[in-house]
Amino acid sequence: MIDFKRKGLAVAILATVGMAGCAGGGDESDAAGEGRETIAVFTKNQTNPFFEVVRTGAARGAADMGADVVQYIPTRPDNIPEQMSQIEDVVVRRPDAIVFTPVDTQAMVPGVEQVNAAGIPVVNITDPVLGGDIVSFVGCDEVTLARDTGRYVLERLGGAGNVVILEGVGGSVNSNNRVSGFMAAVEEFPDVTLLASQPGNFQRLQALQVMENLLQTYPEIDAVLAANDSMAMGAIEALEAANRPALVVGLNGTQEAIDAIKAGTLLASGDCDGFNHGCLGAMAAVRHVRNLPVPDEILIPITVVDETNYQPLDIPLEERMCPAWETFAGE
Amino acid sequence: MSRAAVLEGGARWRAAASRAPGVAYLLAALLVFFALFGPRFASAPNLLNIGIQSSILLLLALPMTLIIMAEGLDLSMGAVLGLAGIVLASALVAGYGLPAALGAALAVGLVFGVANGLLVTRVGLPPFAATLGTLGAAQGGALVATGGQSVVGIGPSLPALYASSWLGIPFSIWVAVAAYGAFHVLLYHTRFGACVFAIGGNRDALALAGVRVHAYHAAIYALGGLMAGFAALLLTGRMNAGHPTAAIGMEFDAIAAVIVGGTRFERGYGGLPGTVLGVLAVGVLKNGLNVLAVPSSLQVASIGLLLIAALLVDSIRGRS
Amino acid sequence: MERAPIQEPPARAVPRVEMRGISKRFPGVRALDDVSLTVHAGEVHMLVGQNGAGKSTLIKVLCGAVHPDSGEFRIDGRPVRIESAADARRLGVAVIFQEFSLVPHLDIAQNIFLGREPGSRFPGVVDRRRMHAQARALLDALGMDLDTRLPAAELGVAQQQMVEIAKALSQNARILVMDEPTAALSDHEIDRLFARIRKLKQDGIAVIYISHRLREVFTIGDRVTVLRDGRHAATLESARTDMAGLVRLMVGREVRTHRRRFGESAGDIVLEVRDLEAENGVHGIGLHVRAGEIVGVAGLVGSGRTELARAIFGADRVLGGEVRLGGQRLPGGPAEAVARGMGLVPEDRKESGLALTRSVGDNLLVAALPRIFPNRWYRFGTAARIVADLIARLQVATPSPGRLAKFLSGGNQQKVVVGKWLGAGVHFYVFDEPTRGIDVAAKAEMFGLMETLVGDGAAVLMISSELPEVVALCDRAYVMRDRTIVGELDRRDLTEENILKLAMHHE
Amino acid sequence: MTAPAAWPLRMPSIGYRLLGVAALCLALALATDAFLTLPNLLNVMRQASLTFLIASGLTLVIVTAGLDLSIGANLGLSACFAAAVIQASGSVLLGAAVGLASGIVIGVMNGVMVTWLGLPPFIATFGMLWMVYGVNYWYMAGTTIYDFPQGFRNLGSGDALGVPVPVYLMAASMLVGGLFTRYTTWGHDIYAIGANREAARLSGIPIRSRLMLVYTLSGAMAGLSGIVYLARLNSAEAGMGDPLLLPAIAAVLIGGTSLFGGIGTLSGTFVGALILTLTLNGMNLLTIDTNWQPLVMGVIVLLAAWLDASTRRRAEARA
Repeated sequence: MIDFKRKGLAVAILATVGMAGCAGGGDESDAAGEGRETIAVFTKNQTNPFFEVVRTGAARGAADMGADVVQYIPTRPDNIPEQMSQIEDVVVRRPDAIVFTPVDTQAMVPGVEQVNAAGIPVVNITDPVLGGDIVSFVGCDEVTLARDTGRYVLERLGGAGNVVILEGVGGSVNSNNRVSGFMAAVEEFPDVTLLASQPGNFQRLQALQVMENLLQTYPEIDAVLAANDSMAMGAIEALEAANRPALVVGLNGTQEAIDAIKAGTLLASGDCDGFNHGCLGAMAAVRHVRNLPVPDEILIPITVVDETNYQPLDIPLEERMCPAWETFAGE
Repeated sequence: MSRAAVLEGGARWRAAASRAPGVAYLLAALLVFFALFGPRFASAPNLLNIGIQSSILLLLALPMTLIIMAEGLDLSMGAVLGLAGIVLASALVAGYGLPAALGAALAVGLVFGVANGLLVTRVGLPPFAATLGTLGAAQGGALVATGGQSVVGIGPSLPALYASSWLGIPFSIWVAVAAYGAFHVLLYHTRFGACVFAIGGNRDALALAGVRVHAYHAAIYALGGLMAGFAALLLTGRMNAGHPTAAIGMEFDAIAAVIVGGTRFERGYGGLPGTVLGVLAVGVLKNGLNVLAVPSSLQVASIGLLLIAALLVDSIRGRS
Repeated sequence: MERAPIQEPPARAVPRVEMRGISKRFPGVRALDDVSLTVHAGEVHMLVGQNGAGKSTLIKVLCGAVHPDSGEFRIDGRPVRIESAADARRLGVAVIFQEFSLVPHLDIAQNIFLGREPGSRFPGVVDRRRMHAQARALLDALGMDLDTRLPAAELGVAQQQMVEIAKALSQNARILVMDEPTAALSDHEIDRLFARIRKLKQDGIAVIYISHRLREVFTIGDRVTVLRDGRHAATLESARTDMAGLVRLMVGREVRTHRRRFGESAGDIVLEVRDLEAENGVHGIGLHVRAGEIVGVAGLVGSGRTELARAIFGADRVLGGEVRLGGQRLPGGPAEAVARGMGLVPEDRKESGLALTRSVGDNLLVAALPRIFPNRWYRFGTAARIVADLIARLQVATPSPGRLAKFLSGGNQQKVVVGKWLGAGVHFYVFDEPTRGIDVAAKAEMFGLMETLVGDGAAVLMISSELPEVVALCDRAYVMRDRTIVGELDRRDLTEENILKLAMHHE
Repeated sequence: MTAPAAWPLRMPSIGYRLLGVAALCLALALATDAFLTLPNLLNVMRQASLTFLIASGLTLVIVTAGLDLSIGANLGLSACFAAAVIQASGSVLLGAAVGLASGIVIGVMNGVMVTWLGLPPFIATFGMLWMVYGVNYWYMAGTTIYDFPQGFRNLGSGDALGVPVPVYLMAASMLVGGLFTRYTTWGHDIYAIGANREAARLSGIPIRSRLMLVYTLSGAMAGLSGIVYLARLNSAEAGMGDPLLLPAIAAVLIGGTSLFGGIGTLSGTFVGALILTLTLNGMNLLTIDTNWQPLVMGVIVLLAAWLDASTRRRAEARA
């Protein structure tokens, strides 16, 4: 369970009132000492917990190397023109390097090109951007991630049964990769029937409603393969409400998923640790600035987290430590 | 009846200043604040950035001004922009030239604009409901056509055009300036413009003047659709791709900019300069906060604060 | 008549306009019933009649704004069809409307040339310089010293009226219709206007002139047509008739100016206003009304009558002074005024008197709810009973209480507005132009109703531009000018002449 | 032509709408066996009830010719606050109270802006939407709060006597709302304000306090919906209300409430929510690509608006 060390509601309400007063207070990084590099970190939204993990990892990774981070998140979740604007604004500010998660792998290519033109190094994390020059890509192969997780659940089914797939945002590269990974796993088991593959937009509520409807259509569902943990949790809600047990797997290895694995409601979550994306992304950026070698690609190993191996991930986010650079980026 | 009958030059200026929307003062305050505290905010590249970032929104906000002055609303603009972008990109991918592709995008925009216009004037639907309906149609159309994916591989012609600049000013700013100029002439120097004022201000007077009110009224919406189609040129050029949901919600930003700029839903009150101020105020705010590296959650709240503060200034000044 | 010197004498010449057998029904009203009108070139043809007699409808038919159910038009002897405003304009009809047709945020020149803007070299683009020059010339001809770049929203009522006139004149019309053009004008402005009209006559323009000021029939008119209850009553040569004859024709057989029985001594002071000043411009207002009294407020258009009513009621913000109702000072705001027993029957009932899209029943009860249902619990049985009672008492002609208010005739709508105050148990009424736009019969009912109210001990403040009504109905009257009260006339001095003397400027 | 004793009727063309519901049901029953099953129908009722809960307060706002664009953001913030308090204190009641209170506070702030400050509702509540999201993003900092006691979760996903709990909530709020709008003078005042604000003001209706009430109710219903959604999802995150705004507006419009004010009912909004849910449910059952959903929703909104416009025109032609 996450420990919510928060300032409490009163502060929140006070802050609403005082928002205007502190709007100008964010000028921290320029005041920071000379010689400390500033890394601008771009993530897709402030609603998905995965990216909070990435941001925390990046902050930790940079801090470990004695650098500062500045976070940029579109005010509207996953908004393409807005991330483009933020890139333009950041180019003016000239950080030493950028750690970049594109909101869209295709449409953000001109953004990366703009950063290239300004001569600021870019480390691409999590989702690959399909153009421009990058120092390094830190992430994992999402097709493999989904295939391994899918394989895991289908083996637990004994290689036979009826399954459904909950897709992410229709057409997004994340969703496509993950779904094709699931599909690959399903095809490995001839006795497994894929009943349906429907989009839940990576959202819990939509997955819940889609699952409720699927439960009406199909009297027998043995397993649910969800393209992220939020949707897996939504599916579990629907299954529990209908009293129809099924094996559910998700992807991302979020804290919520780990708690659900501990509680036995979620079978497993394919994890490609977002914390390490952030850590190594920031480290790679700082290393590049310091003229230390950085490989073109750092693939974070994939773990299918289940009730046997969740412990390393089950610590509060703020207590997690970045791995040593050499752990994943050897030699 | 002993009112001052003649306005002298100076008095006209003062009258104009007194009519300036509250957002003008907020914009000035923001500029001063960011210039003082934002590193390199006042540099030429950054000011150009604000222009680039505001240009697409301005292309939507200009016709939205006319639509709102005519006591209407167009919620479909963002979705139509998205769909037109898909069409533009797909046409380029299919190997058509840029003019043909732009023509197709404009045609898509026009079709939706005309549909909005007819639904409002002929079928008599409330503009909010009519354009909410076409919003769904355009957005659904874009999603179905692409399966939610980006349309890529549009070739070099549009990106090259978008990246070009003249006299050191980027293409998109020239487009925005030209669009403003065109709309300025249209609203203040043509019969069409007088009709826009009259449709909101005194529709009966227009009808009695023998003008075909419905046609002009529908034309305002058609213009809105057309501009949404045209804005696809900039959006697609900016992303080097077409994306079905890239412009979702932009209509609300445009409406907010227009209202903050002093245009009102009643009596044909409003104008284009205020809309420019409204668009710029939001653009400057977002840019300045990025330059200051203010946390995103605070940026989100600041946008709301700006909108409400601008209206509040108007409301207080309106009372005194 | 330079244009037709070789033709037969004017009387038998082909008329410029002929309207024959025009009929028009609106929901609940027969607005025009077989009306004919013939106007010659170079003639000023007066059109008179009471409110609701059909004058405005006839004009709207002529200019294409209203389609008649039957009837035909001829212009210069040729049968024509007028289906739209554009048709009318093409045929040379220009109209100065009573309800202003100006667009608030366009300037004077744009308003004058709305829909006919002079073009420039570029298609669709207006030649503004030429437009303003032409507008300037038109205003100069009317002796108006206004900047043509001023938006209409910033003009006073008289100025708006003059712009309307300039707009009509600019159309080089062959048939010019003026609907009460002098209602808001000062003597000086009226003189200039009449000079202009005489010039138009010489140019062979046919002028149709609607007026409530019967004197104008003799100062400017050649012939006069009287309408009554939507029917043609008579057409006469101005020189061969007199004021009394016209009034007789307008009113009907009996010259029945409504006469109240006066005499009962008035009761206690119900309303007392001291030194009232409001945001809408009225200032220095002092007046009082006693129980059992009908007190009039007269003045020209723009003198601040409606503003006074709104200030007393608290509808517009009060800046200073006090309003006392039944001895207690009102805290301001309509809600408090109503709670203390004051009701306003506003001038523009469609804008602020009624909810047109709600039923008659809902409208009748809207103000009465706190009184009828003090515990806030709405009982439909009680509501239906009270509504039925009010409809019967006021004789509202409606097929059911569920009828939407917009489908009622003007008179019945006005009854509903009054009815909502009856239900609310109000004892002080402000009537602002209670007879505007309603027919003669409804008018008489309205007067009867007001008498009943004061007979039952209520007090009434009646604002009216119809001087005969003020004279006939009021115990006393206050006269307004420039947004303040300039005099009080008691029963003995209450004549139209005295009112006008106070109301007009005498510079 | 005349409808005796029908004069407080404020809902246009309910008959046609119910016909639409019936037609949808019939089509779906023919198209798929899965539709006409008790669990599925209950399922539809549950989803429609939730949509109704959000849209109910909005209905009243729109009846006054106003608008509240902040309900989605409000729902999210209320859910997050409620979630945090439940987790911190272990008290569901306290959490629900805080969630409801936060909804009410936002509603009151909207009301103050619209009435006392005289700001146009569209932009005032749009600005509020941004402010609420800002606070929520800051407060949640990208995290999710999850895992609540089963008793609380039943509020959203449980059944009682075989019927989903949200259906009871919907029925209760419809009953209370119906009584409020139909059988109290406040309700009648609200319709009067929407039909003609100036006339209502000059009839002595205290406009500001009535509008305050309506915006507060809208905020309260958003807060309540937040709690129910929290229970249903068993988790809270900052963006959870975002996808719920447009469907709520659509449900109100499909239900026949006029944006010009003065016309509309809560039962209409429920029918609107039902039509919306049935359509989406049917599309899911028939496994139609979800990309079609916005288009289909748009067409339904247009159809409903057209229905109202044409019935109104016919009524006027008859008069």
